[in-house]
Amino acid sequence: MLQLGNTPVLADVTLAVDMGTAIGLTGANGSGKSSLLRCLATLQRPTVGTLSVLGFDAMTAERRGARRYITLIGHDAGLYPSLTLRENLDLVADMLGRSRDHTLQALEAVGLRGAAARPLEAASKGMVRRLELARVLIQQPRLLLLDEAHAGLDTASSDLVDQVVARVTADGGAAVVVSHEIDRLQSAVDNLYKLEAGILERLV
Amino acid sequence: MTEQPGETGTPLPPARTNYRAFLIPAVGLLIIIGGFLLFGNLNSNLVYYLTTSDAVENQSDFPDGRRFRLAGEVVPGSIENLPSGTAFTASDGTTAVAVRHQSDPPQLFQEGIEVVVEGTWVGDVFVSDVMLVKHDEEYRAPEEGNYQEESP
Amino acid sequence: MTFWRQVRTVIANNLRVERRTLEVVGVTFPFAVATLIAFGLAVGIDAALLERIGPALYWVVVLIFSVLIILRSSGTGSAAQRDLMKLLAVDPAVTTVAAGLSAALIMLVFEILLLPVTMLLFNWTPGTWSWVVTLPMVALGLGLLGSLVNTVTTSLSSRTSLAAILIVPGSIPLLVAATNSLEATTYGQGILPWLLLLLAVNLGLGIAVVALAGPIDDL
Amino acid sequence: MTTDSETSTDPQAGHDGSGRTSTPVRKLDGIAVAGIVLAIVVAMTVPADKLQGDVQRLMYVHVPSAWVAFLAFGVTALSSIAWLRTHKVTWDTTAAASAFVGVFFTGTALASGMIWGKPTWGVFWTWDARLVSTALLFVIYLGYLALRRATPDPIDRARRSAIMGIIAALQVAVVYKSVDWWVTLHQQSSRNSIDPALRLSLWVSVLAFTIVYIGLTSRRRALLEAEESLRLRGLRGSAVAGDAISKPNLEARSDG
Repeated sequence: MLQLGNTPVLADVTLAVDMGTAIGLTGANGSGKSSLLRCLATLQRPTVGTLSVLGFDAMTAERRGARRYITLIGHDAGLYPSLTLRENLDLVADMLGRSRDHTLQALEAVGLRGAAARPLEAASKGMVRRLELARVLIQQPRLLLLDEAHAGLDTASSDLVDQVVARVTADGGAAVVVSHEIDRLQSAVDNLYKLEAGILERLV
Repeated sequence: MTEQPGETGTPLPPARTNYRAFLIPAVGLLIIIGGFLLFGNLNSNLVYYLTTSDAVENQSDFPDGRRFRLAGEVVPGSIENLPSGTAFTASDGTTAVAVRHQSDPPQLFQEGIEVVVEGTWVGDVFVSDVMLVKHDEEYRAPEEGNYQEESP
Repeated sequence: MTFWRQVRTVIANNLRVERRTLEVVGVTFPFAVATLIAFGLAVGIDAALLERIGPALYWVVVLIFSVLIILRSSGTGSAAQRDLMKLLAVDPAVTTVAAGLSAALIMLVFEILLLPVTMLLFNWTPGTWSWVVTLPMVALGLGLLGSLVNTVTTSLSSRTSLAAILIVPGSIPLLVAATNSLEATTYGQGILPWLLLLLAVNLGLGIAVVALAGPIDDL
Repeated sequence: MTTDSETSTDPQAGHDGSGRTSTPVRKLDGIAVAGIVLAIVVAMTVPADKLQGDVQRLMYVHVPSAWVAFLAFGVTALSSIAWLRTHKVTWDTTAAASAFVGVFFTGTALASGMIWGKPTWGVFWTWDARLVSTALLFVIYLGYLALRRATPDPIDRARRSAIMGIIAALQVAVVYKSVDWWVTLHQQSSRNSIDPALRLSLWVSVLAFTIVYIGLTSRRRALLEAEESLRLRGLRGSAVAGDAISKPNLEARSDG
């Protein structure tokens, strides 16, 4: 159970994600999808219950061990608007201790090579989402959490999202994808769940 | 909510940074500096006023119009009430300075008490407009029949 | 990647943001100059008085404007930015220390720029060497305090006013030490105790930043 | 692994969950009232200071208020540390209650000090280290209380205010000691230079004020914990967040 302020957000959720698989998550606005993702990302702790992420007990300080293997793509990118796309990715690579050589390759892979020197604040929403997918390629997470994965994206960008999810699961990682486009979601994930009023229900 | 680790094995947690290497010397240094500030007898240097001797000696450093604080004892018998304020002589035991205080002195102002006045030299007279009585730290019960009346 | 290398990377990044946006040098600093001018006009034409209050005004403006520097949009870091850093497994102490140090560096630039302006406007000459020490020490203290205050007010709706009321009274010891070291010189006294006080405050804040970084991150 | 302890109230706390005050707290009220009466009687019967006269009797309000204020902020800081270590709700409420009472007594110390200052120093306010530091103390803890008010989530609030409670104490220590560093007219500690009869009287009032502090703090804490248990009770069976959003009904509006 997770409660924020005075309101319970997630009531009764039992979910297990196998490594190498992706699950889809859908549900009405405010049904607790983002909160569930934040719990899985160890950024929020359920008030009651158990939570184990990648083998780390996320209810205790052990959660820190899981963090570098998790990528969360949420509503807000959390990047620096006045820096260029490339500088933003370089920072991510630096903090992970990875070589900056990966940065350009990743930008190439998501089709942003030409915009590498553009400041983030001058980039469109779709470009920012692609940049975050490039971040996934650099970080190579064991657990990928995608919020509103297809919202506001064109077909090419949406396809890119699905490809990145497939790449993570093919490498043996797990992915949780939140989206309202059920048809698209269904083809991209192994299991599909619906979250309604804080209660999780399996659809497929 | 459970997330099963895969067969790829659990990655090891990154080592937590140990801050003791910073915290222990920092706290130690803080205690030393703190102790020095508290007990290092630095207090005497930190009350900023000039004694009457210093003021007369360094009169050239504080030309007319430059404000400073002057401390001294009110010489008994020197108090003189003026239409606007009071005049008296302040002394630190060696040098006496004539003070013209241009507002009402505080109630505790009396002969023999330590005062700090703030103002400027006007010629050889120190003209002040702020006076603070240095309250001593002694609290005494009055002796029998010797109660000094204080109007509130 | 070691602690200090990560700190250096984040600081370099924060400074690059400031270089790009010029938020402090291009916006906050001119505002501070305008404030000094407004103050002079409000006092009126009393050259002797203005000369005397010059240093006091300088420090008050530094103190009040430090709130703006600490709360500058590129300095506070959004909640999402903090989350990103957490998920890159960056130790919370790295984020807090780096935010404090980069704010301190930017504040030092601000102080150095403002000093000649104050000297010019108020016709005043700082006749001591103590500035060389007090300027960076005050900047460091304000930066560290601001970084702590930023972490406790992150994402609160009333954060701008809250941060101000938490920073300004907390930084008074810095102001006291900075102004009194000037006054001590006037009365021919040593300034060592004031420098020690500055050092003690900075050390205390540094310890607080490092020791509290864990709990700040704790869920 | 359960984390119930974070949100459930401590059964040891001085209330029974219904918001009624428990017996120990009420007993404390009696002791506090008796202590204050005794302190007033003693303060009015011992001779006043030779130099200052009756005005000096303000000391029996001023000094204990200041002492209690520092005590209260010390308790806040220690409870904050305890909360960070244990995450027990009761430490958070103790810190909050103590800071609240501390702000009240800081106000009392300031007011009595200003009233005392007028006849002795000739001014209500002077730029004296002790006055300035006490006024700052007042503002710092008003900020602490503001931070508590501004944070809606209880655990988040406890964490943020615990950190603030510790930093504030750090600053308080510095500001408080400035009385020895800064140009001052306020006397230093007068423990050794005070008449025995006056000293006894001062101790009586310090003791009485301390009991009042304990009484007020535990009442305030009981209130905070009752509020918390009320909140938790209301929580059970209440709607989850998503229920606040219902199906859009544009038809209804266009018809009307």
